[in-house]
Parts: sequence; structure tokens; C-alpha cells
Amino acid sequence: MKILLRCTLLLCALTLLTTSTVWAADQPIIDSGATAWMLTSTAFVLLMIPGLAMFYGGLVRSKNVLGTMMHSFSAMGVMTVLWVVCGYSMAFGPSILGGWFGWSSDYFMLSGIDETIMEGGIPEYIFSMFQAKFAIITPALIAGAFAERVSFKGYCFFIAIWGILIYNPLCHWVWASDGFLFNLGARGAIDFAGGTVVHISAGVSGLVAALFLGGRKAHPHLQMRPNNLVMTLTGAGLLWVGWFGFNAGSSLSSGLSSAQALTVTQIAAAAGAMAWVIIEGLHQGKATALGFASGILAGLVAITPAAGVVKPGGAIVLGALATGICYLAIVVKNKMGYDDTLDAFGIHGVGGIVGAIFLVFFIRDSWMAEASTLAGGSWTVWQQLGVQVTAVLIAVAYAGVGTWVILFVLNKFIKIRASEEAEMRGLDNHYHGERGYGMINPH
Amino acid sequence: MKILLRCTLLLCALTLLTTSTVWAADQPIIDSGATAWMLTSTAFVLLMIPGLAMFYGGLVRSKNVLGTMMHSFSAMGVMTVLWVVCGYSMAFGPSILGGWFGWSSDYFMLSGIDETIMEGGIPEYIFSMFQAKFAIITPALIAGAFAERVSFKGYCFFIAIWGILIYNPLCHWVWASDGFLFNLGARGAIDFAGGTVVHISAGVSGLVAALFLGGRKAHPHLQMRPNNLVMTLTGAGLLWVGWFGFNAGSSLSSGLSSAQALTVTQIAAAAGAMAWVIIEGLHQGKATALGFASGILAGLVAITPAAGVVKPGGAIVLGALATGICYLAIVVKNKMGYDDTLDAFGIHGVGGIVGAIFLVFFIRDSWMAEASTLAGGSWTVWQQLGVQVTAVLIAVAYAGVGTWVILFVLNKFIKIRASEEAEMRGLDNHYHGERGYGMINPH
Amino acid sequence: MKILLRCTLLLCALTLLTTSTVWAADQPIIDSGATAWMLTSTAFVLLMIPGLAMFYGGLVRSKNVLGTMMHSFSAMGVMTVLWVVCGYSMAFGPSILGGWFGWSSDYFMLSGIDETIMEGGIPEYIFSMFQAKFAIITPALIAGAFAERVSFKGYCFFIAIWGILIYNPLCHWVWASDGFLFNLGARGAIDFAGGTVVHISAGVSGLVAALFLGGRKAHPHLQMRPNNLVMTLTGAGLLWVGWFGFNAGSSLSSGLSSAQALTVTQIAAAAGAMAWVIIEGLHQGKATALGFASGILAGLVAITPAAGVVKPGGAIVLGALATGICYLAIVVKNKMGYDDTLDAFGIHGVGGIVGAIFLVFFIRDSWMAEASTLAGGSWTVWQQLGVQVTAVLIAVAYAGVGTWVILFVLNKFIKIRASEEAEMRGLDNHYHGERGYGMINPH
Amino acid sequence: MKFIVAIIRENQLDQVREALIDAGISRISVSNVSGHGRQATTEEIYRGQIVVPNLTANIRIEIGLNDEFVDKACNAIINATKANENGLVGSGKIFILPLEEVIRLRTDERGPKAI
Amino acid sequence: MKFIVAIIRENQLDQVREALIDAGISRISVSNVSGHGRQATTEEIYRGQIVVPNLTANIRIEIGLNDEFVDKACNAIINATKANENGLVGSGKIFILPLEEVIRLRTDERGPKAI
Amino acid sequence: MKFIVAIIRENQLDQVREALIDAGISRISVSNVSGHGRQATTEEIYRGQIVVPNLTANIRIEIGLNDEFVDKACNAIINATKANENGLVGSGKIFILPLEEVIRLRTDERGPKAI
Ligand SMILES: Nc1ncnc2c1ncn2[C@@H]1O[C@H](COP(=O)(O)OP(=O)(O)O)[C@@H](O)[C@H]1O
Ligand SMILES: Nc1ncnc2c1ncn2[C@@H]1O[C@H](COP(=O)(O)OP(=O)(O)O)[C@@H](O)[C@H]1O
Ligand SMILES: Nc1ncnc2c1ncn2[C@@H]1O[C@H](COP(=O)(O)OP(=O)(O)O)[C@@H](O)[C@H]1O
Repeated sequence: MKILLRCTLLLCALTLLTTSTVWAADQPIIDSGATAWMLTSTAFVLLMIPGLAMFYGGLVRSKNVLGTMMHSFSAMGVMTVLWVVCGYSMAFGPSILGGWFGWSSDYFMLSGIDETIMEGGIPEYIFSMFQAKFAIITPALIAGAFAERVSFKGYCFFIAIWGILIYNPLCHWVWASDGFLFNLGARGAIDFAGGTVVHISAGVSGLVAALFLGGRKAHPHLQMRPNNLVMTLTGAGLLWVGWFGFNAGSSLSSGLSSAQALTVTQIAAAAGAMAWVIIEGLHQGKATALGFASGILAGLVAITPAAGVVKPGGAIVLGALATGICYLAIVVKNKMGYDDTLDAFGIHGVGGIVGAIFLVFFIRDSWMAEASTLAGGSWTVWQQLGVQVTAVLIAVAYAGVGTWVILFVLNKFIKIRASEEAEMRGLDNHYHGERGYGMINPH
Repeated sequence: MKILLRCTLLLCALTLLTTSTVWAADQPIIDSGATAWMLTSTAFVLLMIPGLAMFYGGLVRSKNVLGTMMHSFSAMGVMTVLWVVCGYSMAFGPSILGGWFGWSSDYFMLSGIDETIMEGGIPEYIFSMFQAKFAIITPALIAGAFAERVSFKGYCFFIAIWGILIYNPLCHWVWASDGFLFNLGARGAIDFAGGTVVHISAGVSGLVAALFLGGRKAHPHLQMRPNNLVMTLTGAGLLWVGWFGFNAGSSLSSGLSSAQALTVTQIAAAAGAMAWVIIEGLHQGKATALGFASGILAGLVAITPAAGVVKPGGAIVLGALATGICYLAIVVKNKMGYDDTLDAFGIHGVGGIVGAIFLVFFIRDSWMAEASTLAGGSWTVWQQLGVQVTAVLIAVAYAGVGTWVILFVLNKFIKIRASEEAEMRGLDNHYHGERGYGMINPH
Repeated sequence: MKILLRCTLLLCALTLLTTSTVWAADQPIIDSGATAWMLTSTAFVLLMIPGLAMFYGGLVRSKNVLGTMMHSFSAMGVMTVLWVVCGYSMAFGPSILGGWFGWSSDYFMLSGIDETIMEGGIPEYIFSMFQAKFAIITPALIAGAFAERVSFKGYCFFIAIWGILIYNPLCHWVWASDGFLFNLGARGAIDFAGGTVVHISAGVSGLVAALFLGGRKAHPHLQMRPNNLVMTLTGAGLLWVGWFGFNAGSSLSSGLSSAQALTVTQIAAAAGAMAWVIIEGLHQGKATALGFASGILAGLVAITPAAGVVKPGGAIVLGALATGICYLAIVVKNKMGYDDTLDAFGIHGVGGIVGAIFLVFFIRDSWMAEASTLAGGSWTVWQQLGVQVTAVLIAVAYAGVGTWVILFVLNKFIKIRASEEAEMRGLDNHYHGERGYGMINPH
Repeated sequence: MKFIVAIIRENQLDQVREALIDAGISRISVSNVSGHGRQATTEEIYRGQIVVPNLTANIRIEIGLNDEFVDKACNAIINATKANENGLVGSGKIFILPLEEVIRLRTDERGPKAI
Repeated sequence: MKFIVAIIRENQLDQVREALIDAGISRISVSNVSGHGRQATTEEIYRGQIVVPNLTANIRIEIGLNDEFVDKACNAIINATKANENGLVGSGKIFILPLEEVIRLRTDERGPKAI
Repeated sequence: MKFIVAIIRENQLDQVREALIDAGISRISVSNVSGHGRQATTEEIYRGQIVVPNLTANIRIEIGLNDEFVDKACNAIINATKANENGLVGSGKIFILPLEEVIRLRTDERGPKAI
């Protein structure tokens, strides 16, 4: 979201120019185009939630399909409410406590931004809602790591606390104008649309949670197969569509940078998907649909931090590279045998790291040029690499340790892990009192 | 759609200013941003139809899944054609017959608006198509009340007539600039995006139809369970996404009011969903997925009329409140034992009423201020409450009585209720000659 | 995409006017509104891929559901990468080889358009990605013709080569400003959003491929029924939504022509769907859901080339007409007994031809007027009819012959047809090593 | 004791179940089967083409019974399926197999009283 | 030889399978059935209304056995289903039918050794 | 009369059905089962990991037959499943149970002629 600054400034300059004749703009006037795209992006990002629910839901056993989908859906409920109450304030308010997170009483219940227009001509409400979607999807991603064995209540409390203590601060550091990662190095750590904030933090937290909670009772000696790959594949399609909002929307404008982001997003996803089926084809002799879907995700995850700075050529490499490394990571996981059930770490964690680090080799020259000037003279890829690595390490460390602490403490009050019986009977029956596929049995 | 006036005027003022230098605007020039958002909204609202089809379709028994989905889809066919022929004209043409509905030969086949640009810089075509979606979804909502027992032919004729005689007039009264509810009180009855026109009318009509047609043969002594809650949950997700178009699009602009509408929509939906699972958790000890989905709907329905005037705080209360009352309504229904199969009334009727009435307590001050000035001096919450109640009562009465008359007369010509055999064999087999889930039996 | 020229010129004129005071525009400035809508359209068109996957996937037998969906998805991978490498260049680069296709080294890896803004104020990147979606969906449509019997590898290579040798040239002829069909007659052959380029070419190629590969082993003596019409119907819904991007996006602007396109798209789809169920009702006594969905498609396909020039009245006729003829075509197919499995030709080929030809009778007067002036004096419907027929014939001939040649040659290197065993065991198991519906068997 | 397997039309399950309950037989197991027989099956239509499925969806009912109940059960099923015959040929079969032993898992009871 | 049909709770399949394997019975066929019985079934809840399904989802296990294995199998199933009884009435039945002949398709072997 | 239960590979249903029809046996009931046996099942692959399912999807065919047809039926099934053996171990079983009585619901006919 760094790049956008450049272009929003331009935009607002422009709008001011064209209109200064009209009135002394006390606050920037609306750019109806940018607003339109941000409204749309917000909707698209929300579309990722059902998309994710379908993707994850299709991969578990039938008896857990609803419970798994509810992990995504309930995040939509919990995180939205929290975001309005304190999330937006903690993430984008002015730094307090030495910059651990932000706070502004104005943002409580969003009361202070009822009519605010940001530079770029976008009502702050939309920015806030757009960001809210990120706060929703991140914990929903984590859920993949401990699918099929978490208690619903425990999950809800976990994501609530995780959102407050882990997500909001991270988001503040990386995206708030006074966040310290936002100001690291010449032009800050590059995280266009959430490689570190969303994917790395989700992936790492997922890994920690998976280890903390332990594997499923029957893992790995019972083979557990997807209940509905058809739905999983469809979900991947919706995720792809939603990701356009996720990335191109992160330009907070409707212009060149949005176009660039959308383009590389499309390309990286395709490259990732192709790479996966090819690798799989060579390795196993089959090109699986789940592999294709996983490749889409790997590519999308990898391009997320990079969408603002790389060009199509780079996007292809980045997408394919991410897929390759994710594939490896999952093979390794299967060897090691820990139960990151739906590979939240294997794909989001690993993919995010690959993207956030390797993007430096594909940065648009113009960006580096500006960086140099800002750095006063010169700024090398290697310096940026340093910045990126720092950011990644900080995210990994903070999310990892933080998650462990939260789980440890929370577990004292609520059993996060599902009871033996719940796991055996299935989350759907035990926590939700429902069954997902009524049509299968005569009824 | 009242609020939008303010901002469209502003917008067009602005556009004129910036461009008056260019030419003497004989008609407002296009606002490409607002147009973009309205195009998008129109598409999003259409997305609600498959969304609704999935939501309803998943809740019936397998043998009726296609028939139930066809209730949503066929509305897309029937109502669109009717809208072009006479609907738009009746709804938004100048009042005739003492304001019962409107008419303008210009609008027949939309022939007269081929190049019209409305103030706000939006081609009238889009406004017309956006409105068409509302005319589509309303009868589709009704279908939930008499699911599993209506003949396809009967249903098609019913919605056609209902659309012409109930929906179009109601729409005219509430949204046409010369509609009498549009001009009630200081600033008219508040119905931003269709609380009365869409949800109350649909809910009440549904209730009447459910009573008129009677319960399903096996109701209630045979328990009938959803055939596919996975699909229902996904459908709820699509509905949520589509609702952004539904509400934020109703600002007929791409600016502050759209942003405000989108924000409260998101918040109310989340609050409603959370409230439902909490209530259910306390009441039954299970937090069901269907409950979560129902809560989403209740929240969305309640915020629909209010989206233009309430702030985030109010949205949370409104969403939660609506859920509470809907939950109660459904409990009562189960006691009374009438067969509002998918709770078209229990959720859309009740939720709409709650929203339309309680919104008065959360109205933005600025709105009340303007109302006061318009009312010449003072305008209290209680006066507005009066206006809202009046509007609600009128909608309830008109839709209720009207629907009963239509059913009564129509039934003389076509059996609306499905034949015993059709009900037993299932709508899919009997009316459509198909089965929804071929994969279940070896084939 | 002809019409858009007019309006983009207007738009850019306008923007220049409003801003020329600001700077000497070396390149057109961004129209954030148009950009917003094009970003959105691009996402909507992508939504058609999962939509198509669901539509086709639901119609085959369970054992082939994933394989069939992968036909759509893999196109997303293959074609995107190819488009970036050479597709965009071949389609929209300046003509070479006497106009067979275009080429511009600038477009290789899209390297040359990193900051280009087109007239109309849209970054060229978006145009390129929007067009990429068309290149994706076209081969995906073909797949319907030889579903259930093609090897995955064979399919991937086929669409790659087909895209390069058939699609790109066709696209160049019809849409590139120096394409010869673009300049045929007074104002060129009318193909607003891809009647010839997308649907006719896909339909005809599908037919050829179906004949070349031969029918399924069990066709027609074993009845093969859809595995999941519920999914098919939902897919049709997503296709409808996506089609708004497909057609209204093809205006490459956000203004009147987008609105006109969106309006007629909605109307034609509805008319087509209604017509199908009515015809079927009269012919078979049942109004099937699949019929409704097929009618939607027929209507959408027929309006695709016409969306820029016909008015609502015409759209109704065109939609209904297309449905009627497609229905007939399929009845004939069943008589003739060749195995165009999912009617790629029966609906897309036939529907596209109907649309491209009959649109001439519903052209907006203003369009004809301009045509006359351009033609210097007069331009009759019949002359335009000639142009359309020529365009159609050229598309049919080129796609038909070309596809046959490709298949013939390719088949020498890779067995395109699935092996007996693969066909018997199912594509899912044999090529992808997966099963689509795990939930059906206890697991 | 006997073990009855009845194959009936998909859409007659409810009637049959109610008939059995009236006949005092409350314990049954039901599953989906696809059948192939002489029955004129209810056609399905796909894109204007009438499809007479070569495998029709039927319902399979399994009942363990004591001998004295066998006739009751059969008659109940026969009568229930007579209704809504609506001229369609064939509405399935009842197969009666010998049953040597039954065990009620809950109580370990065996034999007739465990049915 | 005997042919065993066991109807058990949906959620006890894994236990039963493992118990059977421990008892040296590795060949079974499993399918979905809906059952109607006296069992207090696990309720489901729809929109705040408790639904006691009149057809509960159960699992049906089919095993062809040589006579000496029958008791082993039955005991395995009985014990496996005892676990997690969690107070619910009824956990199904075992039906034992006579089996006259078995054929192993792969080898054409018949009789006991083909089981 | 006999009651045959055949468990075959999912993907051999069509062959078997045709073979049975050729053998003059047109009435069968088919259902889905998951089987556990010695068979080397066709593997599935998830995210680069080969999964040998512990429950393979099979098809279960049920046929009520008059004694003279039993061998015909068995041979038909055996031959049909021989084809496309493609080296996979195990292609199921045929179980032959005694059948005491059959009732054709449509006509109330009983015994052999009702089969
Ligand atoms: N001999 C049989 N073995 C197995 N199933 C049978 C047999 N006869 C009939 N069925 C089942 O009963 C259903 C109805 O069979 P049908 O042939 O219509 O009965 P009928 O003998 O009255 O013609 C068939 O679809 C099949 O599932
Ligand atoms: N006599 C029977 N015939 C067929 N199925 C039965 C029979 N008795 C029980 N079942 C099956 O076993 C399941 C449990 O039955 P239930 O009545 O709870 O057993 P119990 O006899 O211990 O009460 C039922 O849902 C049904 O599927
Ligand atoms: N004794 C048995 N009881 C029930 N089902 C069996 C039995 N033996 C085999 N099956 C079924 O047949 C399928 C093939 O079994 P398999 O063990 O491969 O046969 P084989 O005995 O030739 O090895 C199994 O998946 C199972 O469904």
C-alpha cells in the first residue's frame, strides 16, 4: 500500500487542479471512479469468504464440512464487529505505546469518519471496510491448519483475541503511515496487499496452532480424503475472482497501479497453477484438480505482497517459484508428519514468505529509482532484500510467539481442542447439531 | 433512495461546474464513476438470485431442490420481461389513476430512455435495470413461504400478476418522486433500499400465500430436513456479497452515501449473524450454520431500509435486534404450526418491519436537521416514527389483501397448489422431469 | 467493440477539454470511472470460468466431473500464460504476414505497456487482461463438445495450439483496428463482444472436434444423465452475472454504451430462458431446469455480438429467436446422433450465428445513420447483412478447417482421445487420480 | 425369523413407512438403490430429449422380522404401493430371506426378542 | 458360511472397523442406510426447532464369514459399539444370514477359502 | 431361488450390466458401497501425497434369481470382470444366499415366476 501513496497524491493533485477553480477544497472531493472500484473491491474481497469456506469445506471429511465452513463464516461475524469496535482504531489510529499499535477515540464505532474523504477521493468508510475484510480473512485462513479438531467456541475466542493482539498490531506496523515497518529502509518494507500481514502471519500462526493442538486422532494412520473436491475447485475459482479485489483494490485508487496489480495477479495465479500440475505430473504422473487449485493459491499468495512492484515477467517467475517451494514444503510436511491439515502454513506461510522475499529481484525500475532518490543517491536490491527479510522475520516471530502465548493462556479457560467425542462424531453433529449433506441418505 | 437526491444533486452540481465551461449541458453528462458502480451493483444484485436459489434450494427435501431453485430463476425470466414491457413504466412513470401507479408510454419497451442520462450522471437504462433486479428478487423471496407444494405454472402466473398489481404500485408509492409515501412527512418515509417495497411486501405476501395454500401434506408430523446445508451456507455468502449492490447501489451514486450504506450493511449482517448463534447457543446449546445464515439475512433485511440514515453503532443494534425478534417469530411460528416453510415472513417480513420502524432511533443527526428545516422548524423522532409506521401498515395491508385476492381469483383458473401426486413424487420429477443430484445413485 | 470507438473518442475529447488547461496531455489521463468498470468487468468475466466449470461439470457423469471442470480451469492457466507471451501481441499488434495476425515486440510479456493509457483513459494493461479472459473462455467452451472422452494432456496441447493459430488471428481480424473484418463495409462487421470471435469459433471448432474424436463409447445406446443439475443451474447463474462484464465491459468505457449493452444482455437472457421453457413445455410437457439454463445461454450468446447496436425490443426477439433455433438444432442433433456432448455447437455455434446475422434487423437508427454517412450517402440493412454473413462465413470456415488441421496433426504426436480404459474408469480417476464426490461413499 | 428386502419406488417411501408403522413394524433400514427392470420408469428430459434412464432410482427397505410378522409386513407394503399406481408398470419386489440370528447391540439380546 | 449385516451408528464406523481388523476380519463392505427404530437419535436443530429425525443416518456393514469367525466378528462389533455409548438408546443390530456360496471374482475360487 | 449379492469394481458396472442382459438377466438392483479388502485399490493423490484409501468405492449388485439362472449370472459377472483386469488385485466377490420367497408388488405374483 506504499505505491498507492504516489498515485493517490497524483490523483488528488489532479482532482484539486481540475476543481480548485470551483471551491477552496476544505477536504478532498470524491473521486467517484476510485470510490466505485473500492466499493467493488470490498465486495470482491468479501466473496473470498464463501470462496474459502468452499475451498476448505470440500477438503475435510463429510462429518466436518459445516464446521469447517463455519470457521470462515464466523470470522465474518466476529471480526467485523471487533473491527468496528477497536480493530480499525488499533490498526490505523496514531501510534501509541511506542508504536505497538494505534488508537484514536475517533475510530471507536467509526464514529469520527462518518463524512471523511481521504486523499484519493475515497470515503474513509470504504477504506475501513476494505481493511476489515483483510482482518476477516486472515484468521479464517488459519483455521485450515487445525481443521476437524477445534471446538467452535474455542475457535471463536481464539480468533477474537488473535485479531486484537496479533493482527491489528502487525497491520499497524506495516500499513499505518506511522508504522515502523512502513518506514523501514528507503521506501519501507514492500507489502502491497498483505503478504506479511495476512499470509505469513496466518500461515505461521496456523503452524503454531497445529502443533499446539496436536494432530487429529486418526492422523496419519487413517487416510482422510476430501468430501467434495468439486466444491473445493469452485471455491478456488471464487478466491481467484475475489483476489482481484484483494490486490487491485489495495491500490486504493482506480488507475494505473490498480491495473498493474490486477495484471500480475492474474498472471501469477495462472503460472502457479500450471507449475503445480506440471510438477505433480512429473512427480506423480497425475495432474490433480486439487493440485491445480493449490497452485492457484500459491501463485496468488506469492504475488500479494508484490502486486504493486513487479511486472508480468516477474509475476510468472514468482508464481511458478512459489508453487515449487510450496509443493516441496508439503512433501516435507508429509515426511515430518505434523498435522497442518489443509496446509495453511504450507501454502500461505511458505508462499507469502517466498513472495515477500523474492519480489526484490523483479521490482519495477521506476520504483527502485524513486527509492534511490529517497535514500539520497543509491538503493540496491540487496538493501531492499534486507528490509524485506527483516519484515518477514519480525512478522514470523511476532505471529509465532504471540499465537503460542494466546493459545497457552486461552486454553486455561476454554478447551480449544475439540473433545474426543466431538472429533469422532464430527464437528457438524456435535457443535452445530446439523449434517451438511442431507441428500445422501434417504430422508 | 431519498438520501441519494441530496448527493446526486451535489454531484451533478459539481459535474456541471467542472464542465459548464465545456458546453451548455443540455442533459447532464455521464459520471463514469457513478455509472461504473451502478453497473457493478446491478450485477451484484443479480448475483443474489443464484444466491437465493442456493439458500432456499438447500433447505428443502432432495426431491424438490430443482423446483425450489427454479422459483428464483424463473423470476429472473418472468419479471425481467414484464419489467421491460410495463413494470418500469408502472413503477417510475408519472402517477396515473390518482397515483395508484405510474405510466409513461416512453417507458414501454424502455424505448424512450435509449440515451437518457439522469441527474447524477447515470444512464437511465442502468437505473431501470437496477430496479428490475428488485422486481425480480421480491417474488423470488415469496417463494420460500410455500416451497415444496406449488405448481410451477401456477407459480409463474402468480408472480407475474403479483409483480404487476402489488410490486409495481408499491414501488411507485415509495420510490417514484411523485409517490405518496415518498412525500409523506418532512422527508418522506425512509426506505433506502427496499424494506417496505421488497422485504415487508414479500414477507407478508408469503405469509398470506402460505395460509391460503395450506401446509405441506406431511407437515408437521413428518420431520423434513434440509438436503444440502452446505449449499445453503454458500448461498448466504453470495447473498451477503450481492447485498452490497442492493444497498450501496441504492445510493444511485458512487460517493459518501454509497460508502455509508455499504458500511452499515456489512456491520448489521455481522451483528445479526453473531446474535443468532449466541441466542441459539443459549437457547439450544448449539450454534447452527443455518442459524448463522439466518442471522445474516435478518441483519441484512433490517438494515435495508435504514442503510442511508443510520451509523455503525445503530447498525449493530439494528442487526442484533432484528435477529432477536426474527428468532422469536420463528419460535412462535413453530408453536402455531402454520407452514411458512422457509420463513419468508419470519425473516423478511418481520426483519423488514423491525428495520423500517426501529431505524428512527438511530437516524444521523444531519438527516434529522434537514428534515426539521424542510418541516419548517422542528421534526422529532416520534413524528418520523409515525411516518414509518404508516408506511409499514400501508405496505402490510396492501400486500396482504392484494395477495389474497390475486390467489383467490387466479386459483379459479389455475390450480396453484401442486397436486397430491406432484407433492409426493417431488416437484423436480413431476414438473421438471429431472432429478437434482444424479450422483447419489449409481448411474 | 466498434461502438466504443465513438464513445471513447468523445470521452477522451471531454477529458482532454476538462484538463488541457492543466497540462499538455502527452498521453490521455486516466478516467478513474471507466477504469473502475473495466477492472470490475475483467473480474466478472473471470467469474464465468468457475461458472462454466459448474455448468459443464454438472452435466457429465460423476466419474468425469472433475475432469470436465478442469477443462475450464486449465484453460485459465494455459491461455493466460500464452496470452502474456504471444497472444496479446498476435491479436492486437500491428498486422503482419498480410494481416493474418498481428505482432509487436512491445507486447511480448506485455513489457511495452507498463504505463500506457489508452484513449478512453483506461490503462492498456486492463484492456489486455480483459481480452485475455476472452481468450480463456473460448477454448473452455469448446471442451463441452468432446466432454467425457478427451485426454487431459491432449486437451491442454490442443487449446494451446488452437488459441495461437485460431483464436488470435480471428481476434485480430475482428477487433484490431487494422483487422480486415473490422474494416469491412461501412462501419465494419458488427461483433460487439465476441459473437464470431468467441461463440461461433468455439461452437464450430467444437463440432469439428466432436466429429474428429468420435462419440463416447457408450453413446448413444447408454443413457447418460447429469450428475448434478443443481450445480449446473448455479453455474448458469454465475455465467449470467459474468456476462455483464463480458458484454457491458466490451464498451471499454463506463457510460451510455455500457448501459445499453448491460440492458439488452439482461433482457435477451431472460427472453431466451422464457422461450426455452415455453417451447419445451409445449413440446414435452415439462419445463426443465436444464432447459431454462440452456435458454439463458442461448439468449446471452445471441446478444453478445449485438449488445452494442440493438434496443430492448430487439433484444427480446433476438433472445427468443436464438432459443428457438438452438432448440431445433439440438433436436436435429439428437436425430443425427453425433456426440456434441454438451452442445457447444448446438448453443454457442448456432446461437452465435443467429445473433450475428439477425442483429441487422434491430440495429439502432443512429448507428445506421452514421454508417450511411461513413459509406458516403446510404447504407442499407441488406448491405450490413452481407457484411455480417461474410464475417460469419469466414469465421466458420477458418475455425472449422483450422481446428481439423490442428487435431489431425496434433493427434500424430499425442493421443487426444482418452484411452478406452480412461473413458471407462472415468477421467477423474485416470487422469487426475481423484474422485469428485467423496461424500457419497462412507469414508 | 425372516429378513425382508423390499425394493420400492423412490416416491412411495413415506406411504410404505407409514403403512409399516400402522402394522406395528417400526424398525427398518432404508437405502438408495438404482434399479433395472421391466418397469416403465418415469422418464426424464434433457434438452428436449426424452431419456428413459436405464437405471432408475429406487428405495431399498430392509426389515428383520419374526415369522408371524412377515405377512403383515408384506401386505402393508403391497397395499401401500398399490396407491398412486398411476399406471406405471412395475413397482418393485419383496424378497424374503431366512434369518438365523439377530443381535441387539445395545443389550446383547439375541433371537426373536431382539428384532 | 454366514452373511452378516450389521447396522451401526454412523459415527462408530472407525471403531468397528478397527475392532474387526484386530479380530482378523479385514474384508467388509460398508454402505449408508437411514434407519428407523426405537433409538433415541442425536437430535438436529433447525432454526431454533429441535428435530428428531424420523430416519437417522446409520452405517450398514456387510461381511461374508466362515462359521468359525462369526462369533469373533459379533463380539468385535458388540464391544466396539459399547464404547462411546454416551447414553443414547439403541445402537443398531447384527443380522446373521445363511450363506450358501461365495465366489472370488479374481481367482474363481469358491467356498470357504474364497471368503 | 437364490439371492445374489455381487461386489464389483465401481468402473465395471457397465460391462457387468451388459453381460447380465446378454445372459437374459434384466432385473437387478445396484447400490454404492465402500469396500475394504486385500484389493490393490486404485490410488488417489492429494497434494503430492499418494493415498491408498482404506475404503474403496465399489458397486454392489443384488439379483434375485431362479436356481437355473444362478450359474449363468455368476459366469456373466466373472467374465465381465475379467476384462480390463489391468493387473489390479481383487475385483470383488459374489455371495449367494438362499431366497425363500419373492413377491412382485405390481401383480402380487409370488415365487419363481415373480422373479
Ligand atoms: N430379480 C430382481 N433382482 C433384483 N432387483 C430386482 C429384481 N426384480 C426387480 N428388481 C428391482 O425392482 C425394481 C422394479 O422392477 P420391475 O422389473 O419393474 O418389477 P416387475 O418385475 O414388476 O417388472 C427394479 O428397478 C429393480 O431395482
Ligand atoms: N428389525 C430391524 N430391521 C431392520 N433394521 C433394523 C431393525 N432393528 C433395528 N434396525 C436398524 O438399527 C437401527 C437402530 O435400531 P434401534 O431400534 O435403535 O435398535 P434397538 O432395537 O436397540 O432399539 C435402526 O435405526 C435401524 O436402522
Ligand atoms: N468377506 C467379505 N465380506 C464383505 N465384502 C467383501 C468380502 N470380501 C470382499 N468383499 C468386498 O469385495 C471387495 C474386493 O475385495 P478383495 O479383498 O479385493 O477381494 P479378494 O478376496 O479377491 O482380495 C472389497 O472391497 C469388499 O467390498
